[in-house]
Amino acid sequence: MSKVKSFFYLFSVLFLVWLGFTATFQLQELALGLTLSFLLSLIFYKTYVNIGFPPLGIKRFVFALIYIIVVFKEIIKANLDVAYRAVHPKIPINPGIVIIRTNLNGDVAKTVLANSITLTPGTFTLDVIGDRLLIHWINVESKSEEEATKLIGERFERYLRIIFA
Amino acid sequence: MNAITILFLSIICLGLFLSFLRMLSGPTAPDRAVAVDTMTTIIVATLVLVAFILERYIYLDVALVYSLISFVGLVALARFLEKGF
Amino acid sequence: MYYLGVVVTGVGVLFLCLGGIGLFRFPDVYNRVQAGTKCTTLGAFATIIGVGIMEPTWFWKTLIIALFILATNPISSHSLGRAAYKSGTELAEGSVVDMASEFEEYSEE
Amino acid sequence: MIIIATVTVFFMLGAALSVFFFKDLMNAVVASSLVSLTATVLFYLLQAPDVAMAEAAIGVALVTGIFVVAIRRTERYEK
Repeated sequence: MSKVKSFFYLFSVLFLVWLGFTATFQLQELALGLTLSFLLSLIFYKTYVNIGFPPLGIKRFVFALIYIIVVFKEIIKANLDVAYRAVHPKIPINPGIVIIRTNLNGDVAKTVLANSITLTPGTFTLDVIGDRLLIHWINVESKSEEEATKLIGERFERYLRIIFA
Repeated sequence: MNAITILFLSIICLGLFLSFLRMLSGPTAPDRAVAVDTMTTIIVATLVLVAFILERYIYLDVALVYSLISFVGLVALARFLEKGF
Repeated sequence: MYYLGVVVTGVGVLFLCLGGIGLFRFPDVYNRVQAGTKCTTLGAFATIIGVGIMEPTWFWKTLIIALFILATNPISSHSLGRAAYKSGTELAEGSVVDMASEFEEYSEE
Repeated sequence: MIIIATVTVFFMLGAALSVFFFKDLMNAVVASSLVSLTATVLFYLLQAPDVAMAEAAIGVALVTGIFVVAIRRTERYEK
């Protein structure tokens, strides 16, 4: 991605965050927000050239909305699961640490995948090295790498592959 | 300040008390850090609830600033726990 | 509308309490991270959104706080879990598998 | 309101005592960050949100960071 494009991308993201936090449209606040996000994106845009944000598009936007709904459903399932294991008198857990593989490239995509895995039923991400993710699973169902990838990561990856293609 | 809010605050106090016991008796340092992280999240929710009970809009800013700053402090603590001594 | 907010807040408060119970009962650090971050994330989210539903003029601010918690809580739990693993905390007794020794960075320690 | 104030005062007392008794100084840092957390809640309940904000910024982030850096330069375990 070119430098000017990444500069404007970072500038608009920072200004949207400022608008969200202040939640007003007074002229002074808008001017201060514009100045601050201009200065910050002038300093930091070189860092964000390497990361690579996804380009915009209608299909990606629709899939992002579907992805948010899927993640919310999984969050609610995760919480019911963990809460059941917490209040059960025998504590029925079967923990272990497994490795899964991912096909995504790009740091933003891997970050989103890791955070989604952290929020879903009984799994949380310990580390990401290259294209492998180290995952602690509260109820291990299979010890091999391929089956674990199919069980944990596949339901998010098929959306993320379209969003961050 | 009616019966429902008293009930909610009592349930929150039970959760806070259990995680405080884990903070006192956790065998290792990461246990205690996890307990403090949990207490932080519970207390951010409590601050918003108390702002609703006192009916002051400006008190929500404290919850926002608190969640932001405790996130920075916990990540710094975790970085130094990770390196080993 | 008011009663919907009360119900959502009640569910959130219940999940906060369940997070505390799980944190107290689970046997090792990693399971405690599971209970202490997942249940309290949904609990805090539902409590804050419920307050926003009860008082509709506050809804935007509460939505911002809730989204902030939803974004930062996985990161702090991930960094705490990695710190626990790298500082050599053992898994609990009933653990099934530990595949982390296949990683090059971890095997030498 | 009186429930959560009472519980918070007891948490503050317990955390401050445990800072005194821990031999591992890392645990003491975690417990002292808990002390400033409860102080924030108490200031908030006494209707002083500006003081609560300052206490959160100083007590949780700054003091914890400085103590952790200092312990890393010296020793972790108390003899």
